[in-house]
Amino acid sequence: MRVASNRNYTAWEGKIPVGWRYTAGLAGQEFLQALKDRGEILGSRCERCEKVYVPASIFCERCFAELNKHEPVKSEGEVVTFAICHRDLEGNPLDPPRVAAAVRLDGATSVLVHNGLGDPAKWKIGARAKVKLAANRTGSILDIEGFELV
Amino acid sequence: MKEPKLGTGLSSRDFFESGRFFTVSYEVRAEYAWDTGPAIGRYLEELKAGRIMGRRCTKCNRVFVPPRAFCELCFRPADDWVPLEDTGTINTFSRCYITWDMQKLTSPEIPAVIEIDGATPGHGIMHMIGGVDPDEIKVGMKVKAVWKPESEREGAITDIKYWKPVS
Amino acid sequence: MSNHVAIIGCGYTPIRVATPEASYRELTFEAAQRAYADAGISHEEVQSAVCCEEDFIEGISITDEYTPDQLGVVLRSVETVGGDGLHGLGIAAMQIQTGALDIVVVEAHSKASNVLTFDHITEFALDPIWNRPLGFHPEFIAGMEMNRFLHEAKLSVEDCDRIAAKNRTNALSNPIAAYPARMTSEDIAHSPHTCAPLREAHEARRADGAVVLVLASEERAKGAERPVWIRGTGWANDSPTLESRPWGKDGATEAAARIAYEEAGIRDPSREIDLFEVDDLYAHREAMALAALGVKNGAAGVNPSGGSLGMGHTLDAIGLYRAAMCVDAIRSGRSKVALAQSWRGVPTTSVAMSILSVNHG
Amino acid sequence: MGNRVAVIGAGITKFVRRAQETPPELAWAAASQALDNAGMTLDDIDCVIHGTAPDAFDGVHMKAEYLSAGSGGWGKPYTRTYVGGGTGVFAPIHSWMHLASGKFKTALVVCEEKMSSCQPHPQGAFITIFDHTTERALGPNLLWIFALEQHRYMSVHGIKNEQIALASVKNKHNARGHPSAQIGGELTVEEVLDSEILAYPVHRLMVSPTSDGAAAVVMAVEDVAKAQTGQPVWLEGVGWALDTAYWTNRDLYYPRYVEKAAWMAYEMAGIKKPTEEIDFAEPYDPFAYKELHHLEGLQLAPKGGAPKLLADGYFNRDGKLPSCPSGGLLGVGNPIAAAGMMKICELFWQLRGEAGERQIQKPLRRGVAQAWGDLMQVGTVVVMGT
Repeated sequence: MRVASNRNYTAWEGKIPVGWRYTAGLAGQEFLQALKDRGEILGSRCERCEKVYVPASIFCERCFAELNKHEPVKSEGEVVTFAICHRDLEGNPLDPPRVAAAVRLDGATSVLVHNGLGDPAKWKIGARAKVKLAANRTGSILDIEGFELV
Repeated sequence: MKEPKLGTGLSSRDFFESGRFFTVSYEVRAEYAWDTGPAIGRYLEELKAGRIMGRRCTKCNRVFVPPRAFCELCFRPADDWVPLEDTGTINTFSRCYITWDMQKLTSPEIPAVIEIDGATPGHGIMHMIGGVDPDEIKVGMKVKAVWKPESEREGAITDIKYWKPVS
Repeated sequence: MSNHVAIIGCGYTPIRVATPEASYRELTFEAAQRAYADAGISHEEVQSAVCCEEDFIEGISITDEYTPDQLGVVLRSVETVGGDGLHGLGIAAMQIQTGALDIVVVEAHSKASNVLTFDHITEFALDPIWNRPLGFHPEFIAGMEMNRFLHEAKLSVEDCDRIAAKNRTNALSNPIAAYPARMTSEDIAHSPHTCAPLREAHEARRADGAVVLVLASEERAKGAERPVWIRGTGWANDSPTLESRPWGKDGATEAAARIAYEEAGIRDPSREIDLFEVDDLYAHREAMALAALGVKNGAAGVNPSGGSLGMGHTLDAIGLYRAAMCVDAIRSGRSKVALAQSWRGVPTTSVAMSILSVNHG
Repeated sequence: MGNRVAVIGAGITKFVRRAQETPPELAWAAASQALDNAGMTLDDIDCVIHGTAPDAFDGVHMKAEYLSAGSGGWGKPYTRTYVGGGTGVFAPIHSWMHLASGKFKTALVVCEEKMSSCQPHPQGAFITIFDHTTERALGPNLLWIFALEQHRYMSVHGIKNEQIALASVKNKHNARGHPSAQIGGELTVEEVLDSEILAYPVHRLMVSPTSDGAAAVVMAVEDVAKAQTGQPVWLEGVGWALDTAYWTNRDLYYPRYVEKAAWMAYEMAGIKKPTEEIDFAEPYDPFAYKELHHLEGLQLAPKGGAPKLLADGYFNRDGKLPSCPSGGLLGVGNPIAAAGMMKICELFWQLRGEAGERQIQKPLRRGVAQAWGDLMQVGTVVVMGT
């Protein structure tokens, strides 16, 4: 079977036309409620593994223990890593760039990933940063505006 | 067995209206341009011209539709193009009262598998039956393609509007 | 019962930026034809197939539907794995080791060129509650990982520039590579930042291609002309969440390597393995993988094929391309024991590997 | 043939229309219960297998990666396998490869599906199972292919819809004893036939519901299994087959792929006369006719003969060959992969005498579970025995 020239190449266009509505889950519901109502960041401690998961979780992913003690961790912690994003999701340049940051809040063993606020050039691994809450809170991870360097 | 663990049911109201349960809504942009390849590329092009084309494998002597570049049973390139008729036989059909996104329909859509004349018996395509009282349709009926006007065809399976029973 | 498994047939298409002349069906058919001819078998002798693909890459839900025809395995045992081709290779080897099957093929392909909104689909792999609402380009994960890894490993961005330049240059001698170029680390350092410290030239670019490998039991491999033996396979995941993964190391590769090394009886990989075709979807990943594999600096060949930076990122087929490069090297006498390793890309922590050899040890 | 492999623990969530839990939470619920049931912890597990069907339901690309935390995949060999609706019965087969090969000794096998996330309706995801270039433009839905297949089955054999409706009646009745069940109940054939026609000949009450849920088992090789429990349930045979994707080129009246998979499993199990050597069955029943269609493919009824046997009570829980004693997908619910795994769990509970009010009263030595999927092309079969 011959394709005589590249003019005969064809493609058929289409998409996957569905959307989704996700629940926050059992632990996520509690986490978002505490964030919305009290501006607290809930973590879940696994005594056996000495881990504190943030956001809260109903189970320990290491040992599978059920976690039912969700308690606030501190709103301040250490910058574990970050990246300075020069492009948006469409691939368009971002000016100024946005910082994505992973901060281990004091009392937690996992990190929380969010916007790194302020001058991107000031962000350093090991720096201290704290949660800045959003003015209007609705029960979403965006109830946090991001992290500010301390 | 023990009692099931979790599986907390939410009512439609809980989920959509109450505002008590936090949710995130999302749509993905999942867009594609699938290369048709030589077989389906020509199939679509010929539909635009008002013809249904099959392919023949000279080893097993099947004429198949939709056409393919290779025979999946003999696992060798298929040999030649075969013009098929735009008539066929209803192998099976349904009267469907809902759309793909579960909207109700008052007059049903009639999807069917239509064995195409000129192809090896049993070789058909999925398409629609129309131009007939839905209750009159029977398995085994002969049908003929009703094409869109040439100016409206775009090289797609929908260049055939539907298949209409012929007496 | 012998538990040895060999690769007796290897078929792949050249990797290209795009393949507009063929659908995924014809592309895979070509790789299968080559593999079966190489193995000296007919398609009817294949008892089982393992395919590696994902719905939202193919643009099809339950995309395993469309796997059997182009492999010539209609009405036979076929399964699909949402994994890299090297996960599939491990599964196929186990199928033979059960004693129930003698000839099993593993297949993976990429029609990345057909996906118009790739970054959106990658974002769709993130946690919908915690991560997606932030709206970052998903490559921020690679940037954060690179930053932490360089910090912990006391490496510099220039080290990554050198890796990228090496692999692009290595690809010049690989006729199937899609992105060969004579490049220096200065060239790499001039490319624009995407998610700093990550630069565009640190990232493997996507490409199309298909690979089929034919695996056989020791009994069936006896008649094969140039069998390559699977000495060990391993695969593992670290935490999938951005929150609890280790950002500075490749824990999944460490876990997978423990399994593969034990099976292959490897104690000192730097000495016992002479070819490494490893993950380099981002330049820093090559250094990260080697560290996790316990390979010392200055060990033998690392990505002489050009890796995914030079060959192109063929999505879940990249692992099988790496394995195929190892098979070619072993058959041509350039390697005695080779390791192929793959990571499934952002945002996963999913890794698989295989150790291949001229003999079964 | 390879190492002997057994199921030694099972766990399950409730099946519900909309779960509050996230997919990883559902997976964890079933998986942790299976581990408890096996008397094991995650540390005892060598490898993890996840089975889940299309990503479009849960709404996460590469969803098994996302699900790995709730499935116990951290730091372990973890793979996700899928063969459409056949996945739930295939996952233990995939696990069997890990164990029978000698590579691993223990496996945690988790199946999860959360369909309610998909909007406006999970059925919308099904348009994208059809060929993107030659079929999707027609606006197909999943009901079409079921209706086309059921109609072909009926027209070739001269089967009446009331014969098929009886499968719904039986399974919804059986499900009343299942604590996970979403829609068990007492119905009559008339009520099934009076329910709305969705796609002739398919009525609403012949269709399993959309569901959220998870189910899991722990599997182990012989020495571990025997050390862990006095009642291991052995995988005696496994089989799987996939037919051509060109489904309009096949005769839909008979599932030859199920027959192929069944004989592969039966030969491994040393079964020559299935109706005599198998005590009960859990065939896949997402639609009422499918149970009958599959019983024929499983060689447990002659071609076209399953409806009569059903009417005779042969497949009732107290019949000669009980079929879907769990209540099946029609009664318990259909979170795709988890529903198939629910059937594996049912074999496990029935063969251990732990099925409670669903327990089949005659002595049981061996059962078969089967699932089906894709474009009417997958057969997956597992034979389990004491």
